[in-house]
Amino acid sequence: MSKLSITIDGRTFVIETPPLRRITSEITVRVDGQPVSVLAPETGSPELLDWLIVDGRPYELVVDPNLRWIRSRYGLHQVEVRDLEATVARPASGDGRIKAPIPGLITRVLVSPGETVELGQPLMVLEAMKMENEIRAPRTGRVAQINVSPGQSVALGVVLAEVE
Amino acid sequence: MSKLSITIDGRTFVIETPPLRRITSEITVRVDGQPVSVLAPETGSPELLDWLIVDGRPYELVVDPNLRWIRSRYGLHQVEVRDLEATVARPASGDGRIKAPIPGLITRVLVSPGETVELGQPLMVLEAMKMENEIRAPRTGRVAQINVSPGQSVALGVVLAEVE
Amino acid sequence: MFRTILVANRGEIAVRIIRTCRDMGIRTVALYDDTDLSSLHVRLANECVRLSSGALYCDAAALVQIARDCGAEAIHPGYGFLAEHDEFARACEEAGIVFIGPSSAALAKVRDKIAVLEAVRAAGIAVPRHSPHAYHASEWEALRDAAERLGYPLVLKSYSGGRSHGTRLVREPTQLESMAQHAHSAALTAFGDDRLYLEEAFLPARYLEVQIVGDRHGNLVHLGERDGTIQHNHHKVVEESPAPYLTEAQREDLWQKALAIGRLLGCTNTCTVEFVLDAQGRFYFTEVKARIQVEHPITEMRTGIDLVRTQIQVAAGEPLGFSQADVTLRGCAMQARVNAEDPWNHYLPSPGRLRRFRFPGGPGLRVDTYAYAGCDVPVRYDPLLAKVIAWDDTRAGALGRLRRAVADFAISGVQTNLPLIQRIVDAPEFAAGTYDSDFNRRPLPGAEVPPEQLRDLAVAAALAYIRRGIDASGVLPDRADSGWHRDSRRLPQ
Amino acid sequence: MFRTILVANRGEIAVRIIRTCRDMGIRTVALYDDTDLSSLHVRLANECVRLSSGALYCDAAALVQIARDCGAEAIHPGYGFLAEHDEFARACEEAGIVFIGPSSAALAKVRDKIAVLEAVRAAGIAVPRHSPHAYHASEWEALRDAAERLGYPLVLKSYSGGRSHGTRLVREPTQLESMAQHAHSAALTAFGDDRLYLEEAFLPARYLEVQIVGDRHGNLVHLGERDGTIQHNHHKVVEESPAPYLTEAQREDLWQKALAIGRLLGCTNTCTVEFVLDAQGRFYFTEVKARIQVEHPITEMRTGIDLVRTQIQVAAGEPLGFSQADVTLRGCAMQARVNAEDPWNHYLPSPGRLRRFRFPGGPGLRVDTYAYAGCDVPVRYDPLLAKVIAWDDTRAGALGRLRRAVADFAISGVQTNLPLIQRIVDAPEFAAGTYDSDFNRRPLPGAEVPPEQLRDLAVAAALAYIRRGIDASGVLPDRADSGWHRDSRRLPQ
Repeated sequence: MSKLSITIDGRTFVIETPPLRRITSEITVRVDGQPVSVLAPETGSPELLDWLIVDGRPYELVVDPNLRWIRSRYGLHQVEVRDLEATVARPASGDGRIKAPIPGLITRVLVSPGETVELGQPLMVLEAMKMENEIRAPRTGRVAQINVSPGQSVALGVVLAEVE
Repeated sequence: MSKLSITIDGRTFVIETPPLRRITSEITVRVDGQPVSVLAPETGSPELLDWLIVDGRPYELVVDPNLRWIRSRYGLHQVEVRDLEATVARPASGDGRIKAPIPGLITRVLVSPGETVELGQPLMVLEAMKMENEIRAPRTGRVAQINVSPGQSVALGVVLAEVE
Repeated sequence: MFRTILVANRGEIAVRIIRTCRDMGIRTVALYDDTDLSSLHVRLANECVRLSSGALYCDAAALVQIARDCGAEAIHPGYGFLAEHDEFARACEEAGIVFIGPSSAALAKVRDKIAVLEAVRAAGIAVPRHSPHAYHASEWEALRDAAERLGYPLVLKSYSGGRSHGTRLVREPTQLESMAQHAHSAALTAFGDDRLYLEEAFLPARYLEVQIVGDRHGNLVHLGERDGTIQHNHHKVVEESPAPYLTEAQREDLWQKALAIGRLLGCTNTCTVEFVLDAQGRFYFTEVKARIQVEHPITEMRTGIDLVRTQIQVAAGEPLGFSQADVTLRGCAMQARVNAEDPWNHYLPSPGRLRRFRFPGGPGLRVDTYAYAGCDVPVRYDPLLAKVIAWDDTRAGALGRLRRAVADFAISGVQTNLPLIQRIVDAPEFAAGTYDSDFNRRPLPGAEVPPEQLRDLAVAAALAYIRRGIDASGVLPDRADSGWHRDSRRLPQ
Repeated sequence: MFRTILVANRGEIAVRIIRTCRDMGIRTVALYDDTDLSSLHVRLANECVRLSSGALYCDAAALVQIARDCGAEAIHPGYGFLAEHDEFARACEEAGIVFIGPSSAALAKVRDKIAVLEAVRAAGIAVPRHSPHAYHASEWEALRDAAERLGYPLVLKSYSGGRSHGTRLVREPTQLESMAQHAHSAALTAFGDDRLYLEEAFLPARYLEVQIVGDRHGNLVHLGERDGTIQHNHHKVVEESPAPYLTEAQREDLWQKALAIGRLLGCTNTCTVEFVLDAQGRFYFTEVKARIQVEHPITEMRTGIDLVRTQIQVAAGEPLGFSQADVTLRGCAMQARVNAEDPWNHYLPSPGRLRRFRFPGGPGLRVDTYAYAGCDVPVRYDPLLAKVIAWDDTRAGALGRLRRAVADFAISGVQTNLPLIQRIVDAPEFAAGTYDSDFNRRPLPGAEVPPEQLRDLAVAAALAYIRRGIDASGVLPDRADSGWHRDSRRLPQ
């Protein structure tokens, strides 16, 4: 048994599910107390859930690995999951570390460690896919560190700088 | 090192290969003594080899699990592999056991155990995919056993009968 | 227009219908059984209903009930199953649900194949000489006597059902009894009716059909002809439009005959009028297929008309919206039917899970299928896996595209007839467009593989062997007689 | 006809070219680098050559040498890279290799954008007011003075290269310096040339282009116009033909102007003549793209002409084979560019390995791509993953198909702009066909999901959460400002 609060595109539902088994038979979940019949076939694909049938309506899905969104035929839906039975709450990360959003080449660094920067101020330029990407300060503060220098190639997710 | 004799569509080649590694760099094999450059990328797919580049020519392939044939863009090629370094030779199977070539329903059984049958004589009828499939004797001989009866469903590869 | 349509079919034609419905903003309800769950039609529909058994695809009462339950105002039957059953159409009509096809009255008329032949002959259009009745398996003497009067060669045809199951060419009187027994049995299996009738056979022949579409306001137009001569074990494999061997005068004659027959029989919605062309260039009407055909996409490619949309619009009572003069037959189109069949095993069906499934693409190409990588090809139904359709301004251009498309269709996990299709489209006689039914009797050589490429493929085999780590000296293909023969798919002898 | 063609490009356009070559029976040689190996163009070619570095795609001397080595008689440059470089065309000509495109002389003429504007104006066709020269980053004062004389709003454009990199709309004098710096830098990155020139800006505007094709025997015909107004961050996203907002008189005027400009500049092979339409309905010629365009399939769908085949035939010295009267512009076609971009991360490129990759299909649909399930989307090149092209007899029909096709395109493994495309094709203003460049500035609401479906999707999220076994209370999307901005893709303010 699980009990979850799911907010999707701004609407919230409380969903209770029985223990899930790896079968293609139908299960019944409760949404805001009402029973809903669900068939969620095993796909054998790397995604754990790429389609299911809810009350006779089929949905093909792409699910974000971090479950921040789901894509259906209707578009991209913003999702928030709260486990109502979980005992530990994890705060949303919001620190001043800036990670490379794409692999590329640092072409210019515009600030130095210790400098004070304002929200939105350009910190460096990352060239990728023949485009220049300006990297800006996520907050007003002091540049705690700059981890890269011009000419350096960076991989996805590498911490480039930190503003504290 | 392996040394193989490969007959494909009636032409035979002797092929020597170095030990294969799971890499995408090129290797050199010898075909009838001549060096040939091969790039056989790992695909991560269930098939172990679904494409490769030989001397700059790319090939997409479907390879029979039993390596009796290879399909390329040119068509279906009959293949025979002889391992010139193997010490054990396995004879081609040619017994009188008849296996279900497709799952289906036995609708009629036309002979009884002990009966003598001739090559090509109908033994039973298997219904599958809305078609009647007549199952015939693979050789002249005596029906050693009949393992099915009318109305019985059979799975792929089940031994239906044996003619000795 | 309808808000909801029940698609009372499965596989590629269910996908085809659902796509058009969605283009038109119509909700669709799909059906599936245990073996069908992974088919694309289940994923693309707005709703889906699980059938407790695959037999329900043929159960008129069950389908009408499902349509009521899901609020469908109309049912599209696709092809096969109940597509041409007048009783099903009548049951829909009585339940206030629109049957997307000809009226039940027209279906009943068309279903009586002998009466249709006689009506068409009475209207002055040539038909094959034929037996006066259809015969049950219990009526062997009457069938034999009818065959004597008709003479040989002749064709045994099943009286019910439009597909090729049960059709047999009988060249000699000595073959009749055993072939009739098989045909009775095959017809019973496929259609639940063992009756057979006889037609004179034309050897060699060409098989032609004309697509006609009509509304309930008296409009009836043709959309050109299709050739269906190229067959394997009585099943069409490659179809094309236009028929490459016709003169313009023959073509016009064929079209006008088809329209006359369509009017005579009260055909509306989409129907196909079938003809045989004999070696002397004479047309003989044979039967009407009162439904969407498997090969309808080649007509769509040439005309730009979505035939399923036309079916739906006409069934909703709308006028056709185009006249004969509005129809332009542009360029040439060809279709190859890719079946999940094992060429190493007498073309028996090859069910399984698809691993790789990559379409060919580019301008003038279309692929219709229910399948995708990871999908299960079920054992229970017909082996049609995908249709590859190529169009170009010229026949040579369309053929070039089809050849390339067939070579590039990457399928693994099940066996397919792609190698057979390759041999057909590579055959010089096919390229010349002069083929007739004798084409199906001649062996088709495989492509000549250049020696360098053959060497490369030997290298591939060596690497595949090593990667598998198989100890397999002297592995031989089991192409030699395996003791099996698929009777109903035997080539005419 | 050529026996072997070197396809000096990659990705979907290389696949596109190889397909046509194979349809024509021409051998193809493909190129790849380390990150490209799994792309479809490598698999479909007859031969492939590994480049030691991706930079070699832009290295004229290296490509000519490869063509010599592999015995290619012709080079198809695709679009981008060296497609419009007159020096490359000249190097090919000097090496005795046919460059499939306009002559090097025509390319040189077209490349000098300011001279072209002046020549066209001299011929009596309106062009935007523009700066008299192009300016290096070091010529800031001259650029500023030219801007003063021209007035605002104005557009900064890169002098080299046909793509939108470096294009900036400047609304106010205060924006000029910083935007010019960025544009200089972006142009240098994309084209190796930092020069910019200025054109008056029309607000709002519509961006139109006319496809023209010509041979070396004096034949030049147009194949209708395309609209390219719908853009995201200066890049076209959805294109269509015909432009829905033109009167027939405007359309005819546009076509004749394009032909006149084509003749004036000596355009042969395929060229595209670009125009801006201002709010008063006046056309202004802007530039010529002397190559195959990304959006050429919509023209192919309407005309039935394979433009790549035409390019090859004309380059081989053959006549066009059709006159203006032979060209029929049938129905409506639309194309959506599916990019591997992350909508949650400012539409930055999203490289990775494709897991699921299932095309939409059915009548009137085409998908051009280099990708397939299991393929790697490389980081180094532009993010264009696939083009979805929909055709129908009517614009409403084509739009219905495109909407459905975009909803059904199943891609996982990388992020895509499919949700953005869905919002565009669902927008009432797009359906009305009345849009102009202001469309790109307005927020696009997402589709209204019916409450029942939203509940179902919540169930899906719950099951996905449980299957993952994630302990994730309060996971929030990082759509909030992440400190990143893709400068060159900013919307005009």
